[in-house]
Amino acid sequence: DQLDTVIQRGTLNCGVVLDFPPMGYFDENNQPAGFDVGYCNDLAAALGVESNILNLTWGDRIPSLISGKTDVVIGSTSDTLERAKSVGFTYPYFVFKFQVIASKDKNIQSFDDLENLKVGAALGTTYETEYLAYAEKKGWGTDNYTAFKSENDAYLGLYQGKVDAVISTNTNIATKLQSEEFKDFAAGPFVPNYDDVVGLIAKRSEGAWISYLNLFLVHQIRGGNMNTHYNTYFGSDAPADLIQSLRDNK
Amino acid sequence: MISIQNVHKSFGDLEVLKGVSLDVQKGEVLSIIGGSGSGKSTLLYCINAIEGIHKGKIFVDDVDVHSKATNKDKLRQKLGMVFQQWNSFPHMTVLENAALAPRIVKKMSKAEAIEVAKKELVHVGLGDKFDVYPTKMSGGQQQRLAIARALAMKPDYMLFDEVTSALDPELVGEVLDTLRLLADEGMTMICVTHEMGFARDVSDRVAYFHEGVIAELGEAKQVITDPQNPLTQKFLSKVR
Amino acid sequence: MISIQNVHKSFGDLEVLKGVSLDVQKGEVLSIIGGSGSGKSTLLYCINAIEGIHKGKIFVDDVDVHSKATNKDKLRQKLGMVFQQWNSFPHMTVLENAALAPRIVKKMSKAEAIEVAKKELVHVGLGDKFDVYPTKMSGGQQQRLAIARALAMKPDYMLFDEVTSALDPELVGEVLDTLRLLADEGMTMICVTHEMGFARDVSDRVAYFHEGVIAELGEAKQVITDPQNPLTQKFLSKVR
Amino acid sequence: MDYEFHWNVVFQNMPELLNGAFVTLHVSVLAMLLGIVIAILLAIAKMNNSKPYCYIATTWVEIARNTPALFQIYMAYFGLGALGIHLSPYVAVLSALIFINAGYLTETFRGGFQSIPSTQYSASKSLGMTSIQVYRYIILPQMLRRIYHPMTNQFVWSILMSSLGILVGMGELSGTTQRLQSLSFRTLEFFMVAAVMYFIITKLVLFSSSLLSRKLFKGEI
Amino acid sequence: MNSLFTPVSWSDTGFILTGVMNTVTISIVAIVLGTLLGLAVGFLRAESSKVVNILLGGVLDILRSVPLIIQLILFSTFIGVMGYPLDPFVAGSIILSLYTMAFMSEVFRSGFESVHQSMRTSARSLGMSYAQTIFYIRLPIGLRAVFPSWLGVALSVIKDSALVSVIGYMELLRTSDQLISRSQQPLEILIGVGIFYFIISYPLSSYGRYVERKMAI
Ligand SMILES: Nc1ncnc2c1ncn2[C@@H]1O[C@H](COP(=O)(O)OP(=O)(O)OP(=O)(O)O)[C@@H](O)[C@H]1O
Ligand SMILES: Nc1ncnc2c1ncn2[C@@H]1O[C@H](COP(=O)(O)OP(=O)(O)OP(=O)(O)O)[C@@H](O)[C@H]1O
Ligand SMILES: [Mg+2]
Ligand SMILES: [Mg+2]
Repeated sequence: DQLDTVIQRGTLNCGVVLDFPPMGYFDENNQPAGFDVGYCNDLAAALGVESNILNLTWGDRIPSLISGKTDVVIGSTSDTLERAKSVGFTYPYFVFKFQVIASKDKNIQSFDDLENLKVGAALGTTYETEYLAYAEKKGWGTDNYTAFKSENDAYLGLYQGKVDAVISTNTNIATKLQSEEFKDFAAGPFVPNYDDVVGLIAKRSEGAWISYLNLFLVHQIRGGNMNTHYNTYFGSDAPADLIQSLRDNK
Repeated sequence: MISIQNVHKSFGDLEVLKGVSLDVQKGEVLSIIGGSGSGKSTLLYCINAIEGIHKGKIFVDDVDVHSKATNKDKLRQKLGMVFQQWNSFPHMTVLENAALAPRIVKKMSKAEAIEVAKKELVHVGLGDKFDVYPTKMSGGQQQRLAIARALAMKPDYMLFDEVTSALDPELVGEVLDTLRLLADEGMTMICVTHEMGFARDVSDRVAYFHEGVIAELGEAKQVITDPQNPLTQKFLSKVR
Repeated sequence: MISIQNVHKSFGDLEVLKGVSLDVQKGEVLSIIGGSGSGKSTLLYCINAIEGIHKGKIFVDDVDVHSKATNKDKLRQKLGMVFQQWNSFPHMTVLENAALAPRIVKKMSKAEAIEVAKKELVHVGLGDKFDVYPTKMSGGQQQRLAIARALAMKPDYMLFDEVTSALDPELVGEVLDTLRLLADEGMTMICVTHEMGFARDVSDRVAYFHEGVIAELGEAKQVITDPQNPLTQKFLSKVR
Repeated sequence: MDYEFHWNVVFQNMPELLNGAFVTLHVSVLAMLLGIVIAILLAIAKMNNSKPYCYIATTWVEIARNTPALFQIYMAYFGLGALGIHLSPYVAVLSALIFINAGYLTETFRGGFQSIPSTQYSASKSLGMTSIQVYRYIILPQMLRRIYHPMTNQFVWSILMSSLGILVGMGELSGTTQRLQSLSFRTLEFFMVAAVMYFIITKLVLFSSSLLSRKLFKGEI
Repeated sequence: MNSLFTPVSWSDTGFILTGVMNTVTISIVAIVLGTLLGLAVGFLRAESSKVVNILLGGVLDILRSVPLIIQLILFSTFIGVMGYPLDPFVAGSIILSLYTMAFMSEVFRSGFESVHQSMRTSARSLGMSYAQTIFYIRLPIGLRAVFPSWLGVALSVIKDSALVSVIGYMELLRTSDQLISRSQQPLEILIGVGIFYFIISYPLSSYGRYVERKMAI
């Protein structure tokens, strides 16, 4: 099976989306970096094989798995039941909260303050769906909404002033806010009642491989690697509630 | 009467007409022959004010063609012209081709214009082609259409510029026959032509053009069969 | 000797040759005249095996042209052919045009081919044009090039298909002179032509084609000046 | 092959796809219409040889023809964004398409105009027509026929190129497809349907264009 | 904590150059393959019967009527799902070449057909074989006649190669996209990219029009 294949091959082909800092991005040397990249390397080390990072677009994730180009995709994949019909998910390895980032002078206190603001998000993400569902429920319409092809473009749009606020993940927002460019911006409210729980994905049929990956995730937490990466890319220890919810496989 | 008086005309540095004088009386048929580039077409264009001139004068019925005061569009209604290349309007039927100018230039009603057009088309033998598109017709038929189209404007003079040169040999006859018919009806005509037989038989006078001047001008039979100027002799022997 | 025996040929439903028989002896010059679409070109193409035939036989020097066993590319080397138009290869100089077929078809060495080509180009009066591209030459020169190119293959027979029809009247003479020269040298020739003067003066016999059959065939002067068949008379009066 | 096709999710989302197709169609129509208007002005400017206008027109045409459409769209979206000019994805794609259409059509119009033999002008003049009449009745109708086909092609091109809206998150057919497929991970199914829809749209456009041309243009040229 | 935003600097030259090289490489591959395939298909279409033509035409029609971007996504996904994962360069080259072929084949077909039947007949009448006629007459004349259109298609391929970025090929535009994300300086980078395309495309397209004008005379 897949597990044997990887070990015999001697390399782990690990797909990452490098368009989603700080989980995956290019550093100033234009090399892959980020939390997910760290996980790839740890997994390869655990298997005792070389790590081969493949840069995927969001759309590449499934085909790359099915075709065997990648053995596993560590790419912040939200574990919806719809998607699970197509692909095999591990236990969660990270939980994002969806949050608003906007310029400080907009002074956003609650999600309802977005009503008359221009809001953006990355196309096809779960938080886009959540925002649109919320907007529909409140009768805001979609005129104020702008989709971006990627997370990076959404921040660029925010930075340029195309939109007043962007919905993104709490982790991404936190790292952005530490940068000089976004000093005039502030994190706003969370999207009500929603956590984005993400897992690694592998071929749906590879049960044994997925249980190996599940165990790997447990060891990442138990062995402290998780916290190390969190420190590197988020600048603090991993919050206890995050660790707890991952342990609970929530 | 068309009166051409010492006309000079250049294209840039190239002097094409170098002092041409010529009178064409009402009812007269004049043929112009001469080598390629000798300025025959240019002269016709100048008579029609499609090209300007640099020296001299041209009068059509005592109107100075190239004077600023002359309404040239008006003037051209008097002067029908047919060119070497079939100039039918390809996007209109034969009837529309012939009726267009009467309608939009002479402001006839549509019915009137069509009536005039039909009459002239029958005149040139295209009575059965009203609704055909010109591109579907032979070159000879297209030339006859061009003649009918010009005639529909009831011009006083007709200018023909090598109207048979681009035709297959078998089609030349039908067009020449049409010209002959017009000549017989007394139309005043200036015909640039390479058909020596036609020039000899149909026209009253023939002018031989050589490098922008009239090298010989005389009674038709004489110029064609017994040219005086050695240049004319040489030219005629070449085109046989 | 070219022997054409009761040849039939159709394009789809259209029967273009309806039983043509004709013998052309070595050294003879035969002109074919006739209206447009009467099948003149088609006959030449059939002689050359460029078109197939449906009935009858054609022999060139006792070789059955349309037999499966005949190597047609080989056969065509015997039969030089010049067309109305589109003869020169625009991407080669005059010399390359004439030297190409000897080199690649007859497999001569380059030097030999060029020698032959030069000789024939001089023959037709293009001795000063070796390195010119054909598109830079007049139509008459291009036709003479086509003749030289065919001659460079040392053919036993030459087929000419209206070689002057697409030319300006002033250029016709030079090409006809070249044909005359070949005739005088004893080349066997079949010439489809609209030039009645040429047909009369240069050829031995003239065949008049009408709707796919030979309506009249006879001694040249007789057919042109005193045609027997009323169809020939009518045709000749039209092309005058 | 290790893949099962799930088509039902695509059919559930058909209304959204059709809506995307509609956006595709109307952004291309608008881009075409405005492109034509600008191209006419540019073509006139180019043919008039009046220096400043001619220069502007030439620059426009050359930039439009010599840089990728994708570049134009990024430029309209983020490039102008950096200057504080904020176009919505729709407007950014629209203006990029207008820009390119105008550039290409300028040359089409100019070529079409120059392809009418000048003898048509002389012949009309010799019948006593005024210059305006010559254009109205002779030159323009013939020109329209000649540019009709290239214009249709340009329109089809616009439809296909509007698919670049996917890259600025525009909700046209490709953008919608992209969004829907990432919700269910049914990449193949969604894009196959999108491909078929594009094919049908372009065929419909070509078909109706040839119907129209048969109605408009009777004689051949 | 790693910094997310860093301005573009000279140290990025290599990265940009890789993008440039990748754009150039995939363009050349697509133009070469597209031209060769286009030649073959164009010749086939010029020479073959109506039925073959309709079949071939139908396939080419699909390539021309579906946006390139969709073709790229579909193909790279499909071939992956089939179990033959290709890297973006290979997948991109295949689709871009086929796409190019679809346009090139029309160009060459008209080139072959532009050699007048009578000229082919003249060649045959000199005793040249069918193959010799193709090789010595139709190819050289036809290719010359279509050079400007060929160049036009080739240039549009260079521009269209930007779309291969959607399947992850690091060509110039995707490279710059990355730099934009990192530096938040879109205007400067995009202008640079525009200039690059322009200096490749403009002289060639001007040359093409020059040749076209010369041939028209
Ligand atoms: N619009 C123009 N611009 C520049 N030169 C021109 C123009 N029209 C004609 N010419 C030149 O003027 C000369 C005379 O031309 P014209 O057409 O009057 O000759 P032609 O006697 O009619 O010859 P042909 O028998 O070939 O028609 C030629 O050398 C021609 O090239
Ligand atoms: N390849 C072809 N396919 C179908 N019909 C053809 C073909 N070639 C010639 N024809 C038809 O055959 C008839 C005879 O043609 P052909 O060219 O032999 O006439 P022609 O006597 O040479 O006339 P012209 O003087 O116009 O050259 C014409 O009606 C023509 O349309
Ligand atoms: Mg003239
Ligand atoms: Mg013929």
